[in-house]
Amino acid sequence: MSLYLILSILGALVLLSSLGRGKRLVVPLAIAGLLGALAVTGMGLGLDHPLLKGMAEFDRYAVLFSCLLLVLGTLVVLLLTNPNERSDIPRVEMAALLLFSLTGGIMMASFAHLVMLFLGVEILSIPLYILAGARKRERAGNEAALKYFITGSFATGFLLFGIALIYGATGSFSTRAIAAWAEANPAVFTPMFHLGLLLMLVGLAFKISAAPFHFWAPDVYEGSPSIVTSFMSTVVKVAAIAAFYRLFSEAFPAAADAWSWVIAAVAALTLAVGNLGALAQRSFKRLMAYSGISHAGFLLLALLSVGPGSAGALWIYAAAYSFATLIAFVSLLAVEAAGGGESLEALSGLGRRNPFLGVCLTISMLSLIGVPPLAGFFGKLFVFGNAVSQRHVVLVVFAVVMSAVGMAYYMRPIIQTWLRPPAGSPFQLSTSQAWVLGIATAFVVLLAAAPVWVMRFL
Amino acid sequence: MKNLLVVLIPLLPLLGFAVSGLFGKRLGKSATGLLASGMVLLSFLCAAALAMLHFRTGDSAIVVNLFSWIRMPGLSIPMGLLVDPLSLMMVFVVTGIGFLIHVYSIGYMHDDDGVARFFSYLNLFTFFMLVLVLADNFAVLFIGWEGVGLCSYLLIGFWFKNHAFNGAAVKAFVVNRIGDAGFLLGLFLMAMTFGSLSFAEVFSRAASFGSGAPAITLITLFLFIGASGKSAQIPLYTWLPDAMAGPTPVSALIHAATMVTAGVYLVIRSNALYALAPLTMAIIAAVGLATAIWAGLIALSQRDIKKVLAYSTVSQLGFMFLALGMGAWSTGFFHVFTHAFFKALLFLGAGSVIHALSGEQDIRRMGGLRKALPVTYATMLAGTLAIAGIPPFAGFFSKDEIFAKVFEHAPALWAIALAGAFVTSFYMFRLFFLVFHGEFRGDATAKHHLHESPKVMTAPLVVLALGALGAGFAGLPEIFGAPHWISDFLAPVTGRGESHLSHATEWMLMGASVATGLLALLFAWVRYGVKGRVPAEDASVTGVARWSLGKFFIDELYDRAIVKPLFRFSAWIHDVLDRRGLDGAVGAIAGISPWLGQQVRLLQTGNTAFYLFAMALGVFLILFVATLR
Amino acid sequence: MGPITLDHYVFLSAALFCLGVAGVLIRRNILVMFMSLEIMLNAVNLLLGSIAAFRGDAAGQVFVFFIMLVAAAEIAVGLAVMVMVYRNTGSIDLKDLSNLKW
Amino acid sequence: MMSSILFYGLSTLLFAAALLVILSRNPIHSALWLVTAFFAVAGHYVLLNAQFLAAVHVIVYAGAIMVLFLFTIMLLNLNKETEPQHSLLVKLAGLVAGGMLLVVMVGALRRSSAETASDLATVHSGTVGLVETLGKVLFRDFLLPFELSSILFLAALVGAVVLGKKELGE
Repeated sequence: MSLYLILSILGALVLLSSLGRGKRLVVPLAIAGLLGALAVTGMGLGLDHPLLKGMAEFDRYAVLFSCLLLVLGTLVVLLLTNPNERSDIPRVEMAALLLFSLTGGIMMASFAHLVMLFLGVEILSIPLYILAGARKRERAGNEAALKYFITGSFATGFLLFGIALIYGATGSFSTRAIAAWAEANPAVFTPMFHLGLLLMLVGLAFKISAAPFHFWAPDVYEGSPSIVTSFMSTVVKVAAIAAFYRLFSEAFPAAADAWSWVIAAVAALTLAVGNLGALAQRSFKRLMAYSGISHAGFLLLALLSVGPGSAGALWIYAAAYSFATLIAFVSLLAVEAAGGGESLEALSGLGRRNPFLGVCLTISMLSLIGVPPLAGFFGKLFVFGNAVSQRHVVLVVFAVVMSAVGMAYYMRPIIQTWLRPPAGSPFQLSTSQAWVLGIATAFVVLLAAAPVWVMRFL
Repeated sequence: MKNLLVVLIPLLPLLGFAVSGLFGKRLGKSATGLLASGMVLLSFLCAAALAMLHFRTGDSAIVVNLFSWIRMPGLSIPMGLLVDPLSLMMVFVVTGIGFLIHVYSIGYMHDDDGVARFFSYLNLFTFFMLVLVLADNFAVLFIGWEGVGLCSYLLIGFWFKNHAFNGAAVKAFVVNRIGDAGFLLGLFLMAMTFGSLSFAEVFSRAASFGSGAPAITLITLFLFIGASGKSAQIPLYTWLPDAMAGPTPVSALIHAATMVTAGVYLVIRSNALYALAPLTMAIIAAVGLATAIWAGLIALSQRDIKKVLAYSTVSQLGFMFLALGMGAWSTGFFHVFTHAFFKALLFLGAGSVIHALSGEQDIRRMGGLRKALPVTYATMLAGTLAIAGIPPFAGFFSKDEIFAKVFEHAPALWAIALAGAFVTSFYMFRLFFLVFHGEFRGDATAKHHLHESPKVMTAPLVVLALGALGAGFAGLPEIFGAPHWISDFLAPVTGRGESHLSHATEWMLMGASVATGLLALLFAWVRYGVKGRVPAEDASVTGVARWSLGKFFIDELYDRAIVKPLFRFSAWIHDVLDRRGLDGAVGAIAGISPWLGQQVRLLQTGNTAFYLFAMALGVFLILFVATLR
Repeated sequence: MGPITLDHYVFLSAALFCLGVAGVLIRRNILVMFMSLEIMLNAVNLLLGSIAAFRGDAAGQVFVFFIMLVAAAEIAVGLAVMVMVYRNTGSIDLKDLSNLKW
Repeated sequence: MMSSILFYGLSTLLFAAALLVILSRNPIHSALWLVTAFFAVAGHYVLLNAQFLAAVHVIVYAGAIMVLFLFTIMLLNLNKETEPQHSLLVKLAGLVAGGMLLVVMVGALRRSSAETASDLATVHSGTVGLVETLGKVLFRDFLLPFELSSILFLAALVGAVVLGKKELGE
């Protein structure tokens, strides 16, 4: 409860600050508020409240994912201080919209009732439909916003129809009541329940950009301003997978037979599309978009093995992925600011133009590959390990092969960075970029020590 | 004290990496080189001190648990280091030979701009290699395994800066990852089956499964896939010749002496598992023997000095696996040990030659170098004699022991292996005579430039040559009455192999292999030393014209009946099977991915209507299959 | 004609939903696509409303309010995006917006 | 009997109107058919004894959303048949896709009839659809989402303004 309050009030305050002369205070205010929210969440202050009425539940899963979302959100907002980000939307509104979107993400991580899930998805998405088109006068931005909006609303339609059918079958929107119903009627799930479940799956698969519902992602990622893309590929992905896992582990565990094969098929397809698609990319930004798709596939593997330890595995994977991805996007922002484009060639000689950035980017790519002892390795280790223990051996073999393919394209930025002549003169990072890079890299490296703690906490 | 020493062994090169990586530019070239070499030497000294302090009294193992790394229900993995005779020997090989190669690199890389980067990578590689051999469980071993792969890649690509990142490099990478994927699957299965990844626990729990248990067979097979990727066995060997693009010291350190033997080390380390999986052992022996012959045949017709050595390495690794397939663990390791000396020597010698010729690697443009490069000549001779298995050089003892073990199990395989030894000796002496004897075949400017390498490069060559001469005495055959030092030392890890061969048989075997080696030497001498043939004509058909001139008939008969077909076969294997067949099959997996990627990319038409249609189709398919189920 | 049951409503809304889906698929005019999306949402509303009525549970009807609310917010944003696109391109044909690809 | 006739009548109207929405070539016609469809849905709500829902539905959809649509059409002067004639194939493909989806859904749901029929046969005639009941549920159980939905509106508001407004000097 306290978290929702803080974030909504913070968003409103940020908007209000555009009135007087508070514009310069926007980012500091937002950061302070987010850190406050993080502290409150971390200490568990007033998270549960009678007014929640079973709509949301701040269990340990929700707390852990909320913290991750808040940290990611803080880092993205911190990037807003850069003056050179091209955008036609004023910074105040951007900050406010990001905060609203973040609130939606937290709703998705903590829902216990389908209305909260639905509202969360919408509150997460609607600000992003707007932010995707933040470069109002560029056709690419226009196109990104419109594509995102149409495909997103289309997917929401399926999600809603699914919710309605689930309600029809079980008579309730509460995850607990739905699980109880499924428990009580184990032999035959009514077709209505079955259909509803699958349609909800489709709606959420869209949000994490799983194939064949992924087509929007590369185009929208490319057309949006990089800072918005960094938000989409981290916060949105984490929130969506958190909601996905929460829904299927809390509401539908008894019906696993009905959905696990779909997840397996979607995961396999997603892995293939993401990894193979990335192989053929020339733009770093699009490459990261396909990378996001491929990691959606890996994340889905965690969903397949719902059980003890799988939530922890999911968290570690999501955290490793999103911090590494954030580093990649900060690199992109910095290179763009230094006059480079979005192509891979723009990264060439980055190690000599700015060694710190080069090292961070390399660590990020290595973590995305899954090289030990970085965080990405542990994510893959636990996710694969859980999936193997649930007898999904064939799928894991496929995933391992696909991660081998992944290595081929993640090496390309590293090669550009270190083995190519510099594409320009050395440049400085802005203070905020340096901070974000430092923090995110620290997480990528230090999360390797976290698995024990996370597993014990969950 | 001893724990500190154990930790220092890998930590010192890591420190070297950090310092030379961070401050290399400021330190200057020679200081960085000295620092990097010094760290490896210190590491070696730590290992030596450890050996002095603890392994003379009969202690068999030291385990150091640094911290608990992964702890989850049902599986806990400490970050632990293990020093036992096997890992100690490996540490000696890695740091000892590694040190010499570091020193050599100071001279070899002297004119390069990226010296600091080079040495920091080398030190990082040494660190990961030490982690690999010192690991006390499979998870830590895997860290080292991945780390050495990464460093290997960085070092191969060291001189790649101005070339396009090509498909071959991607291929080499994917091939390696196929092996790693196998390894990883093996780890998962192991964790599932035994609930642990620590060597001690896995091996003790495996004992209760009994011989031939499917789980163990599967695990060992997966581990072997990993091993054959790293150690370049059929069908995953194609990356190694390609890796020769890197600087020569890298080839010597990584692709000859240390990293490629990691697969052999893995199998020896897991010998308790492999002993329970007869099927896997048979496969290993078959793959090893096939690789040994196959790569040897290919080496026959190579014209690039480093490619010859690369195929030779693949072939020698095949012999090692052949030994392991026979269950002769300490024998396999013995060959790893001697091979490290003479193959590092050969590569460094080749490097010295290349250095003298300002980068020329084609043996057709060498020749007669023995006068200009006396030290290199002498040391290369030692290395060539060693690999050819001429007593008393190191290769003789280890190879002979392998052959004895093979004969004991399967005389038919022994005959094939002997043929392999003949080929080995022949292509090595072919290389040797072509490079050092006859007339110089390069142009005048190159001839003018010929010079012996500086002391900093020749000194390691001399040390290694002494090793190639003396390393074999660490494992004298039983019939000489001396103790087999290596086998005794490794006994706590590998157990003691019993030999059932009579002395007469052993003498016979020894004689046969020496005779084979000398025969090949003779052939090579006649063909390349006396007649001064140049490989350009090896596979050419126009040799018929020469034949009609009425030369020595027997020689021509031999030439036509044996040598030419052999060369043709070799060339054919290389061109058709190797490049198009096997390489194609492995490459197909890698090659098809970019093509598929292109298809996926083209699917992204930019047309939102199509996206929506695809989504609807996805929903339809899911629901359709769901109703059918 | 028998009595009207919940099934009738389920089939009616399923049909309406699919009609909306078809509309989104066959039209390229952004405005009409938005209208088709509204038809899809109305199908959901109708389904929820009827289930609530047959079950005698008010929660379903309250959920419909939330969907209406979201639909209104969504369509406002959607139309704003469309207006922005129209200003730049002078077209509301989806075909004219396919530059981002591959 | 009466309710059956009404149901089928309204359903036919609803379906025809929706079909015309997606088939009309002039956006204005589509919009007008959409209004018709909305009223047909409202009729269904009344039939389901959900009068308040029907009222809200008319206000929100016909009152707000439709006005927004029509306003945009007028603002951008879009009441032309701008859309080029698509090949029959595209339309056919779309209709077939929608049709197949329908077939699958109905096929899946058909089997549920027997199970749901028994206890969900009739509309509850009670007080479910009354303002009082709905208000109590909305402001007691659904208070949190209700409050949070204000964020949604705020976001949409801000978004529509920043996207829609013309920049200075444009």
